[in-house]
Amino acid sequence: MTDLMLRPSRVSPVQRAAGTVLRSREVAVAAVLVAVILVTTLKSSSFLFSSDGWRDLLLTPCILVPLAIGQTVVIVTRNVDLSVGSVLGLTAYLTGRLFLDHPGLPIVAVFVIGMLAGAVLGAVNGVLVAFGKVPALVITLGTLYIYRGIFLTWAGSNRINASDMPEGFLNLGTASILTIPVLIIIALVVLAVVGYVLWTARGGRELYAIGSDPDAAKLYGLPVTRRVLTAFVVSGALAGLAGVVYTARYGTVSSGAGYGIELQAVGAAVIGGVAIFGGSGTVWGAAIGAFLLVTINRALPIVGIQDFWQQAVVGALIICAVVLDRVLSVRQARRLVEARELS
Amino acid sequence: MTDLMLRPSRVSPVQRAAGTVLRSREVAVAAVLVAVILVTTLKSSSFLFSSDGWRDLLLTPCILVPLAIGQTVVIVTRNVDLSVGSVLGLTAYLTGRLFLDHPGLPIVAVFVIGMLAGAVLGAVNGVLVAFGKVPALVITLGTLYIYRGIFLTWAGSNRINASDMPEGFLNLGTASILTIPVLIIIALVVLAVVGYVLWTARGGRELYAIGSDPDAAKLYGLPVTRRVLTAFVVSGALAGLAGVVYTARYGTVSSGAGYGIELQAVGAAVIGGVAIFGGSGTVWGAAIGAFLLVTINRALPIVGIQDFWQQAVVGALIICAVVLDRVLSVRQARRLVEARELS
Amino acid sequence: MSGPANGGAALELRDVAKSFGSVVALKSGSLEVHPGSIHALVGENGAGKSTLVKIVAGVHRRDGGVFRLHGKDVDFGSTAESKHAGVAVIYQEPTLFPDLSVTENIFMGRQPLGRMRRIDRAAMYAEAESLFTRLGVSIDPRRPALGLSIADQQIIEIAKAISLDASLLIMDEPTAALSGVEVERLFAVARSLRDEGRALVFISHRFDEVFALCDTVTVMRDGAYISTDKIAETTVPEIVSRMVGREVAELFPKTPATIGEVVLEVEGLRRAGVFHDVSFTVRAGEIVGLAGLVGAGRSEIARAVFGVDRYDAGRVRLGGKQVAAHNPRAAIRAGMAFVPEDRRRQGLVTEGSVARNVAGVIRRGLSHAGLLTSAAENRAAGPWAGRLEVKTNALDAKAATMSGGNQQKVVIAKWLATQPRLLIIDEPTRGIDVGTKAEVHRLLSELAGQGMAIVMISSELPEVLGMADRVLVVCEGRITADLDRADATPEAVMHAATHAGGQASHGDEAPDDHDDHHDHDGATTTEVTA
Amino acid sequence: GGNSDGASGSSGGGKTTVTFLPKNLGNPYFDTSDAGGKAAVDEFGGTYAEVGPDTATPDAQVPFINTAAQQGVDALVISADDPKAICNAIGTAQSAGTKIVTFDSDTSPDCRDLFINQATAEGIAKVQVDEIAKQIGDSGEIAILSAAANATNQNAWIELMKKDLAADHPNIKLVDTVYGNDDDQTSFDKTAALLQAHPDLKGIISPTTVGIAAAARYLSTSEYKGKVALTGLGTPNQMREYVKDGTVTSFALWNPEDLGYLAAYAAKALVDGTITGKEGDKFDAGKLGSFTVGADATVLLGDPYVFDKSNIDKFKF
Ligand SMILES: Nc1ncnc2c1ncn2[C@@H]1O[C@H](COP(=O)(O)OP(=O)(O)OP(=O)(O)O)[C@@H](O)[C@H]1O
Ligand SMILES: Nc1ncnc2c1ncn2[C@@H]1O[C@H](COP(=O)(O)OP(=O)(O)OP(=O)(O)O)[C@@H](O)[C@H]1O
Ligand SMILES: [Mg+2]
Ligand SMILES: [Mg+2]
Repeated sequence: MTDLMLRPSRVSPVQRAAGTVLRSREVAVAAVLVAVILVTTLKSSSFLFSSDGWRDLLLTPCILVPLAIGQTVVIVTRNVDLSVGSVLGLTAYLTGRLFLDHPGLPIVAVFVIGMLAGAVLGAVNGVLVAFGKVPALVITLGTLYIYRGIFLTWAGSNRINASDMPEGFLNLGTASILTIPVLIIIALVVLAVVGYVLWTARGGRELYAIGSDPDAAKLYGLPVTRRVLTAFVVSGALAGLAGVVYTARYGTVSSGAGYGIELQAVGAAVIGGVAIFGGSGTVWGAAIGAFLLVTINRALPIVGIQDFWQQAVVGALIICAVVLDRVLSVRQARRLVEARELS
Repeated sequence: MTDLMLRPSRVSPVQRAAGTVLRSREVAVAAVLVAVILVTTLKSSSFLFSSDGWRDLLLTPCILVPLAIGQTVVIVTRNVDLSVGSVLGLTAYLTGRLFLDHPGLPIVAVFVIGMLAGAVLGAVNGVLVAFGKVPALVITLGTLYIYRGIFLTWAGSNRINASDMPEGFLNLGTASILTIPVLIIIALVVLAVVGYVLWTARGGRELYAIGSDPDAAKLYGLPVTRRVLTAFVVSGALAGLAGVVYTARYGTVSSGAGYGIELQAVGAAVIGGVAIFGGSGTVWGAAIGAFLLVTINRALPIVGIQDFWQQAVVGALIICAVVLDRVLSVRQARRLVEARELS
Repeated sequence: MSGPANGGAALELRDVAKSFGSVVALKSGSLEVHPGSIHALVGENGAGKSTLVKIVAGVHRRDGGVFRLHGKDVDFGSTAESKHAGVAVIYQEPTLFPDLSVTENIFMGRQPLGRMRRIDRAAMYAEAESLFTRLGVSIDPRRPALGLSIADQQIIEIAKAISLDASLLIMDEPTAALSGVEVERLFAVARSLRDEGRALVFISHRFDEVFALCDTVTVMRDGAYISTDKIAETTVPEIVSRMVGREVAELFPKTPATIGEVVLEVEGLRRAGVFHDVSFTVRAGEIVGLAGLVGAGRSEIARAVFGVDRYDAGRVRLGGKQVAAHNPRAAIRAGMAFVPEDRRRQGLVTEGSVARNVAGVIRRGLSHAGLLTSAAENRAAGPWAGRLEVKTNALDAKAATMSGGNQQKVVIAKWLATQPRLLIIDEPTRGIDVGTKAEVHRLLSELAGQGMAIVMISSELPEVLGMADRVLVVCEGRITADLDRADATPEAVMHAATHAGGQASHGDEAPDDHDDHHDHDGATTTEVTA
Repeated sequence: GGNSDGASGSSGGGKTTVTFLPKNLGNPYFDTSDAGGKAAVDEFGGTYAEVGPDTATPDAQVPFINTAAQQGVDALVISADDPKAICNAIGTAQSAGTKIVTFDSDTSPDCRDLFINQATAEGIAKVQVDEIAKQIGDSGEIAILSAAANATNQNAWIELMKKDLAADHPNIKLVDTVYGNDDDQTSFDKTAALLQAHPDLKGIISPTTVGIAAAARYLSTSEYKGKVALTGLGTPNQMREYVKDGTVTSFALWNPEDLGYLAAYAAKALVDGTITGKEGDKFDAGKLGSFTVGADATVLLGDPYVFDKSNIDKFKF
């Protein structure tokens, strides 16, 4: 018995790692992504090999990726944040106004302010959910409307135009370092940080514990309220970042900014293998999912599929992903049970 | 001890009924609705007393009410149907096409076909959720995109114009019986039927049981799969009905039809006191919630609130509703414990 | 007609097998139950009892073997079918619909119908009330199931089952949550059902109950049938040795430990409507038993002390230092551990791995610079899980797939891994087999020996009397007796648990229940007292 | 529907490939204009294609511009969802040798090669004000039902209308401006709200095809039918019903078919090098005759066209 207890540690970490990676969802999605890119490139080589094609391939996801990451952090705790689209719109407009009202504000400051604003909006969600103990789905549905309303009222019939913003900021939209666009670098840095924290920090692991059984987490003495609050703040801050990025990339903000993108963010997370009822899934997966979503949308017209079909394809993708999950998890459950039979 | 047990039943049914009604959520929401109408009427008497005012008051909710009812039926089973907006769009367009391609088709037939089409789309959701055992949130998010995509592809660049449809059908949009618009009568009949079934039919109660604890329902031997499937079919059929009504009322269908209305439907249900995690809430409440949502939107501009604020108000409404729920339920839980303690 | 032997069997299972994946839960389960007989089914945790039950109930489909009901071969694909065939089952875990009234819980799916197939609620409530009277409990048939203690839930389950008036009634550890009076009433009902000629199967780990109620007993071990005897012709040691396959050590090896300084001080703890002016102390090396009837408020007191539930008044001190109220983390940091009573809902992160579950609480200890590796988790978890013989080889197996007993062991292991100064353990051996039971008891007194202070809530009187240095009796939320090991006799405890103070407490309980109602909801009182 | 056949674009050898990129597909207005474009392209024997997003969000057009550029089409004819959002993409497309012609709604002039102006903002504003003035007897309250609160051309027109009203129609009072977001349902409900909020309203101007149709639908079923005048920019197909039943006396629009037609010829001219986009350049546009490039590279189609009972049946878009 006692040596049985030790068996798992006998399997060399390398072995185990290798095993998990190969079976991992992230790899599967990444494979699909690569396939899409290959096919499209065969159809029109410039999709990948023209400087623009390459740039857009990397640049276009720079808004959805941060959203998907934030969404994952929240979903993992068995919550969801529908308000990110409105937060994005609001912070995008805020960014423009900052440049209008405080010319000469350093760009970094704008990024910081944008993320802070997002964090505050996220905190509102977090407080309501964590302290009010009310379903996140409903709360964030409410704030979705509220934030959007504030945005509309604030903007009125003004819009932000490129001419309102400094060259330096607009150039960010296309600037690259070694052919890698700056905006996506930002997104990837965020990804790396959040991913690392979720994977190895105690706080991160506790998010998973909370998501997989809130009551037990409470009895464990995990700081459930604080963690959930944090998750929403992170999601908000990343939506804020996405807002600033949006402005930098498109150089314009109209009342439609970010409308309906929250569902795409959820979709990306799901495609990336994040379980909608919490407890499992990685931000890596979500980010790849976001990449896939965006890239498919760009690829379809090129391979000559009518634009109308794009939505349908996105939907199909989501459903395939979750059905696949289902199949895999059933399988895995069986495997785990079999593992015990040895005892 | 024994008398304590019997005491509750000593309270006369009338008393109890009165008690429940007074404490009931439906009444609270209805009160708010009345208040809104009163205030607005004071501001502009024509809101209620002009023939148009009266008609629009009753007519405008005729699309959201069926959606809210369907949504409730699904939510009660601890699921959610995000695809209703797309189903509405698709069936609305179908309605138009029917008149274009089969002139002289009786109007009743069009309603039936519309609802059947909706039911089929709902059945797709139902099958995936009930048999695939995958979270409804994700599945219907997927079909939301798929159905919308099919709609766009099918409609292509054609839109339905009033001139494409027979007078008789368009007149339905405003026809009234004793000053009560026909379309809302349809909605109310649906409400009555569904409400009655949910309250007094075994099948209806089982929906609540399923939503209240799916595993228990399964152990208990309830036909979970069949019931959940039915719930989605109903939701789909009602979305189909809403689609036909949409065409009759607006006399035109373009690619945006029903976009984003699914969230309003969920919102209406929540405002009406339907618990997002299933097991409790009535279609009466949801319908009143829908009425309130729609009426507020119409009232705000009249009382002189800038229409940008409408969204914010809707959001605030949702959050108030759910927070209120929370407070009440906490109270009730405590009361129940004490009730137990006393005996 | 209480003679079991003669007449065709109501239920006949022969060499029934069931595997999950390649886990053999049931190798060759055999069981023959006759009308008018109460048949006991006993076996260790994981012996396959519940699995057998679930096959009869149609939850699982058997892989092989004979399954006859009243002589006819049957094969149930769903619980609906078995129900239809006249099989009523009380599952090991209560399965209620919290949002629905207890009445609807009882009649769901077969409500009495009036005109136009509409549900006749009046008839339903009436029937429910008569059921409750029969079980001698007082539950408002209109209240939702939400907020019932496990005991209450278990009673609803029983009402549900007997209301089916089935020809075969199977009860999987129905008494696990019950104590004293409830059990007696249940037995009365069971006997009357037997005398009506129905067949009953009774699963329990409590032999006193088995011998008091049943006429026949079947023993299972490792998913296989071992033996069937008339109760009259067998003895506890016999059965135990068959169950375990070895001689079991004495059940309550309480080794007197040296009592040290005061560790836990509870002063004037009060929670409106649940418990009132609760004060007691626990010393190092001392095992304090909390005895009392179901619903007395023991768990609630424990949960409040640990900070899971709020309390309105009072103080909790650990080692002289005040412990923040309503804050489990503070309690854990202060050195408390709490093994909850409802392991299924509160004990485990069931999706998580065993190691993750065990290591859960001690992350703080495990994590270096806030970082945490599953290797570390396994290191910490291994020994404890091993100590308790958790039947799992892979610490990264999912806790959810373990049998009831094994889950309990994981929870205990989890908390022991935090090396607390005070261990609060609620129903430590509920649903645990004799072998492990002895192991748990040995463990407890060993821990006490090492100077740990232990509060043990138990509804099993023998357990309390056997283990506790001091017995606190709780009645209607009040501590009505504080008995030393010496003068803690069954009579004394039961007396304190039932009458003593009962009357008195009722008198002065009324007022603070009332102002309590005024506090938050005037309307509510109409339901209960108007 | 947009049969975006990518291959034909890249493989079109000598033929001039012209791709139309409307604000969004499924919009009859652009279907008509693009149909005109197709007619023109067929006339001069080029290769025509139409692509576009399904919703008109600022950035929705970017991927299509990139794609077109990657396919090396000779000319892109765009109705910009947004004056700036697509400029980067356009820039790269131009550097890839694609000529950019905007029509219907312009980008900022420095982005594109040429803008085909359906009508001057002044002209559009004037015709709508004149129509409403005529219908309400040049005095009383009016309101405007616009598209999105910050739609560039809508706001420009509204500004000019205000000026025009102040200058030439002192007795007409503009009491409110509401936004229907080019959504049938919203526009419809906003119309209802307008009539509720302003009992003395005499007329409504809706300078957007979706808005005017929705408003007409509501009016036609309300007690205000015939009492409250409605005009604005609409398409005959959408308005036919309401012109016939007397809800609407007249409404204005340029002829989008001609617009597309002209845009296509302008694009060809650019590709062939007949014009470069500088002021004074002349080019020939098939049946429409010859046009001259005006200030900052714009070509004006002409004055808006007024539809009413008498002429509406001559148009089928
Ligand atoms: N759904 C399942 N999946 C996998 N294994 C299972 C499942 N249900 C039961 N088992 C395994 O089958 C064996 C028998 O379990 P069962 O619950 O029947 O034991 P039991 O006799 O009821 O124990 P206890 O007295 O603790 O309830 C255990 O090893 C358990 O882990
Ligand atoms: N989850 C709960 N929600 C609401 N009330 C509860 C809950 N659990 C218990 N109660 C109530 O608290 C009181 C005490 O219940 P508790 O479970 O503490 O009794 P107990 O003495 O622990 O009995 P046992 O543990 O044997 O069930 C009872 O009135 C019970 O109805
Ligand atoms: Mg069991
Ligand atoms: Mg207890």
